[in-house]
Amino acid sequence: MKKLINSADDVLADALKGIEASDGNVRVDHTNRVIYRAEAKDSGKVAIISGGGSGHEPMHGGFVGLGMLDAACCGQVFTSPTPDQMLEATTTVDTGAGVLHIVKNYTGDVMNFEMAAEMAADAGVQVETVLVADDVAVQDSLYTAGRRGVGTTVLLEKIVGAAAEEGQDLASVKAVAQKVADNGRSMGMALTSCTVPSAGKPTFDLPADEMEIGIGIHGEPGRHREPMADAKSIAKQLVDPILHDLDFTGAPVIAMLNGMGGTPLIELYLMYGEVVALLEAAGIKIERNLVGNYITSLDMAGCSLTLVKADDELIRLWDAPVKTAGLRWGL
Amino acid sequence: MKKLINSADDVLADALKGIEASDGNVRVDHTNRVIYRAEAKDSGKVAIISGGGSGHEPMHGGFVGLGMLDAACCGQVFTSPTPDQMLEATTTVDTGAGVLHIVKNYTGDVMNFEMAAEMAADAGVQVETVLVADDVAVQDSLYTAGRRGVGTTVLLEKIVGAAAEEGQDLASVKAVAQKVADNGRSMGMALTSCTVPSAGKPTFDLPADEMEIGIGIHGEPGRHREPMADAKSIAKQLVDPILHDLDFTGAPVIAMLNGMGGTPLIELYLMYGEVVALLEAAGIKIERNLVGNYITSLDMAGCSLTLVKADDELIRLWDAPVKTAGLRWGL
Amino acid sequence: MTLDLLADWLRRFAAIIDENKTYLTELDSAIGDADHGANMARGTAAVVTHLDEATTIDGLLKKAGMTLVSTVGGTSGPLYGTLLMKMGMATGSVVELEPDQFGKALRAGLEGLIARGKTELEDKTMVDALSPAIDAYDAALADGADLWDAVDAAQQAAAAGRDATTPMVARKGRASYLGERSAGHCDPGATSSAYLFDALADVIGT
Amino acid sequence: MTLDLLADWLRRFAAIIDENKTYLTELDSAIGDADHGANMARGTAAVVTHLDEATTIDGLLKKAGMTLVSTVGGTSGPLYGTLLMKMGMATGSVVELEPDQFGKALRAGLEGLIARGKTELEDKTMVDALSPAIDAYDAALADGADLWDAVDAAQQAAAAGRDATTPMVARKGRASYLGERSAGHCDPGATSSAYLFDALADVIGT
Ligand SMILES: Nc1ncnc2c1ncn2[C@@H]1O[C@H](COP(=O)(O)OP(=O)(O)O)[C@@H](O)[C@H]1O
Ligand SMILES: Nc1ncnc2c1ncn2[C@@H]1O[C@H](COP(=O)(O)OP(=O)(O)O)[C@@H](O)[C@H]1O
Ligand SMILES: [Mg+2]
Ligand SMILES: [Mg+2]
Ligand SMILES: [Mg+2]
Ligand SMILES: [Mg+2]
Repeated sequence: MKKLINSADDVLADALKGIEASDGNVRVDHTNRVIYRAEAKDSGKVAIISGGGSGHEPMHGGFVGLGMLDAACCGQVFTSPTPDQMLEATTTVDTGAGVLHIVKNYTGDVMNFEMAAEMAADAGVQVETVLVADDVAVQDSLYTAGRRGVGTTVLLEKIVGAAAEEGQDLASVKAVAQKVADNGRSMGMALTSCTVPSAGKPTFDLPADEMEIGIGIHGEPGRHREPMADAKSIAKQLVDPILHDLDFTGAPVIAMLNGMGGTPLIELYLMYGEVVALLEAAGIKIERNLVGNYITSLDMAGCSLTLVKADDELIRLWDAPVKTAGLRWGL
Repeated sequence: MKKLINSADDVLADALKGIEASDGNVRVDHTNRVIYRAEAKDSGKVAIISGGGSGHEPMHGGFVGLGMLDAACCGQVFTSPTPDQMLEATTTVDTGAGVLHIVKNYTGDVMNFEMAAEMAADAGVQVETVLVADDVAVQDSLYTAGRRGVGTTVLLEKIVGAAAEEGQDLASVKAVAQKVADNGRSMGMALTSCTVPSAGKPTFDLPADEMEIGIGIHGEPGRHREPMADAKSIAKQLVDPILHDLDFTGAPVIAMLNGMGGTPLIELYLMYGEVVALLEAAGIKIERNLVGNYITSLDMAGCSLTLVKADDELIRLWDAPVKTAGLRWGL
Repeated sequence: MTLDLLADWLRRFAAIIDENKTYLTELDSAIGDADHGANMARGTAAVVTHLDEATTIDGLLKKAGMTLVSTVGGTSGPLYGTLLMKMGMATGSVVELEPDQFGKALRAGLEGLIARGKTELEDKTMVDALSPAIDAYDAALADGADLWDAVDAAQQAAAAGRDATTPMVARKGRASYLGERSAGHCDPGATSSAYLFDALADVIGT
Repeated sequence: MTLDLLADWLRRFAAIIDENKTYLTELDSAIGDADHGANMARGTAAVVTHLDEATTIDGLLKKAGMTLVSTVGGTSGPLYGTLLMKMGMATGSVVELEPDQFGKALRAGLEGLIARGKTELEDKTMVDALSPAIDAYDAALADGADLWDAVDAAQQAAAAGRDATTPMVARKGRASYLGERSAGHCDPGATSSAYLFDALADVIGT
């Protein structure tokens, strides 16, 4: 394992120092490993927090700032943060208007956020939770932990951040969040595994002529393996299951072609070109898009596609100003 | 080799389709493989073009847009573009106020841009050239092709773009460019080689316990190899030769901690933290910074550090609005 | 079961986890995300630093549970944390437990864990080791066994339960995303749960 | 040297490059950026598509040079392009060249290339193959050799010049960044330049 780290145990603590030094939008509570907005939000506005294991940067810490998150709770690499961190963040960011927890549907995240929400309620903070479960690779959600929360989380954090920023109350912010969660779908694939620092070697072996289809964001193996193929075929393998799951025609769509961390941008652009061609052929109109590394899996090579079926309101909120390390416009 | 491509020969052409589809700031001339601003600059303003081999994305195409480049000429992967492309771009973007060519000091780029400048002069366009040669890894520039142009290029394109946007004339835009070029220094390192699609395998082998110090951006081997070390020691290996080469104290400094394409963002943040600690100890004040993938080498893992010794004017131009896929603020 | 013995139990658990953290992470690499060893080692090491503070059994168990919750994260943090916290809540403020009281505490802990994890048997989780172990413990006591024999029965049942997870198709947690591909791998959480009873047997045996 | 023979020469050059493009890229991987084979194959293939259009030797060479400049890019595009363009400028609008006229054209091309690349001998570049080859050609003619023998001498000198680049430390181009580490590797550009004379010998020999 070759990584730019000091030791496997210190990855998160050391990275937080660099985040604090580089990102003027945030301040860092190193004890609780929470990244907060540098300037707290106006009193009376709903606050928004998220969190999860580290190794997915820029998510979530890179999305803290005006128009997006108020705080991000950082777990160890690929490990959900703890309820204490979430409680601390929740009570700190609450301006009196309540707090929305954005939770990706992984067992660990769900349980830790659940405990935190119970504790926050005890502490008198109004908490609502939105669960993102957008990964169409998980087919049979009855006999599993349900669909994983992946790419839609990024788009949701942006949109919901804008709703909170414009002063919508907790119920309506939660409704916007639910709308995005209900209308977002993702599908990912990997060319390589990633290497968790404390494990010291790749989570799984992937032969030089195979790829893993239906990968999550924790370096866990995907749904099945198949022989390596060209970009056109891979694009089809991402697009088809998403379109099969939800009808995206007749609405403005927000698309994200996301890199897993180890894939060069030129390949992501190339894949986006292939995806757009397929979507256009299916009569789907992409109104907004992101191409780049937004929700990553350490050094994994591969990509994921996320589509959110939007409406005028969601597009308006998408276009609202945002000022974070990971997403910025209008400011 | 596993890559998200259709065929090695089509990488650039296919990627250009994706860039065109995703980036609203640009339009693409597929025949000449030139990326232009979607809306041409106001007449009477100096135009700025750059270009180079592909595989360094977001540089240069991702820096085309308001406040930065007017056009980027895209070569094949790691191969300088041709004079025809540059001539076409130069004559297209000229508004009558002349064109600045930003050229990285690689023999191929220099010669092709030289031929293009000769041809453009014949065609009656006023052309000035700034050469970026900031790579302190190349020590003995008398007996080499001179220092390579690397990270400073990104910061220079931003700053010079702002100077042109505010209406400075060609001589003064060129002077700003030269000031940045003179005051920028970079140093890079690699944990792995990259794989050029047409070569199909890594350019060089790097054993699991070694790293390459003084790497350029073309996947060419660096200056020397040594045993793998921790982030703190690597940071020192980047910082020391830069500070040895130029005194950065007493001036506002712009820093970029750049990823080579295959390095996760969490490691880049971690490295930035180590670099900042060393610079602070040396009495250097970082006023602005970038951490992320800005000038990459395909899928290479590793990073580079760039420091530009700025002044109030350069900081003002840095802060001016910019709207490109790769850098965006104020708009 | 004295306060000291319980503290020794958790100390021994931490030691076994630490010895086997690479193995646990390997198991989690195959059907998860390669962090179970690091998670459990971090959490149990933190638990050990607080063991001397406790003056009552419920204090010891609750503090240990809370420490796991606040240091482990992931899936195992809330689950192991709940197990110990609910055990503590069930014992009351005492310094010694009869074997059957210990059994009731274990049962309460297990029920808390199951409620938190919404798990059933044969979901291929730690419950598949914990549940048969606690059943065996209770059954042994009901048959008139002493503490040592009951713990011995529990240890064997935990190991058998752990081994039985190998052919199972996971229906909970991260491994469930693998569907059929999760079969053929032993569950990391069931493995660490079996260590809990190995640790108990070790400290009771000595 | 007829127009047809020169066209055959460039056709044969393209064929040799295509056969050896993997090898050229391997050489460029060791001390460069792994694209010399792809660059030269792309350029020479484009040159071939225009060879039938030419009606004069200068037209043929200038078009071939311009095609290389506009399709190769990198370092070798402008250099090989200049070589052929300057050759064309030196021949005038003819359909046949005497051996000494061809030698003068080669010399003019080389001088153009050197001026563009600002290279000296022993910089470990294509010049280290081209320059001795053209010297040998001229010397052979001066000694009264016929075209075949002069080309044969040039081919041998080019090969020797190419081989002589192996121990050299590069002082120009990308390989120069390697400093001492560039020694021990044959220069890719010198290798493709030697193919130019291999191609010439092939078409003259037939
Ligand atoms: N719903 C659940 N109930 C009980 N145990 C579970 C559940 N989901 C997962 N587990 C257990 O958790 C273990 C994984 O723990 P760990 O690797 O620490 O967390 P994570 O899966 O979040 O990375 C699994 O091996 C399994 O035994
Ligand atoms: N200044 C120069 N003059 C002449 N030849 C040069 C010069 N610099 C480099 N070369 C030649 O160019 C070859 C590399 O060409 P190529 O790989 O196509 O371009 P690049 O180095 O831009 O990738 C080298 O092997 C060398 O022979
Ligand atoms: Mg985990
Ligand atoms: Mg090249
Ligand atoms: Mg795990
Ligand atoms: Mg090359």
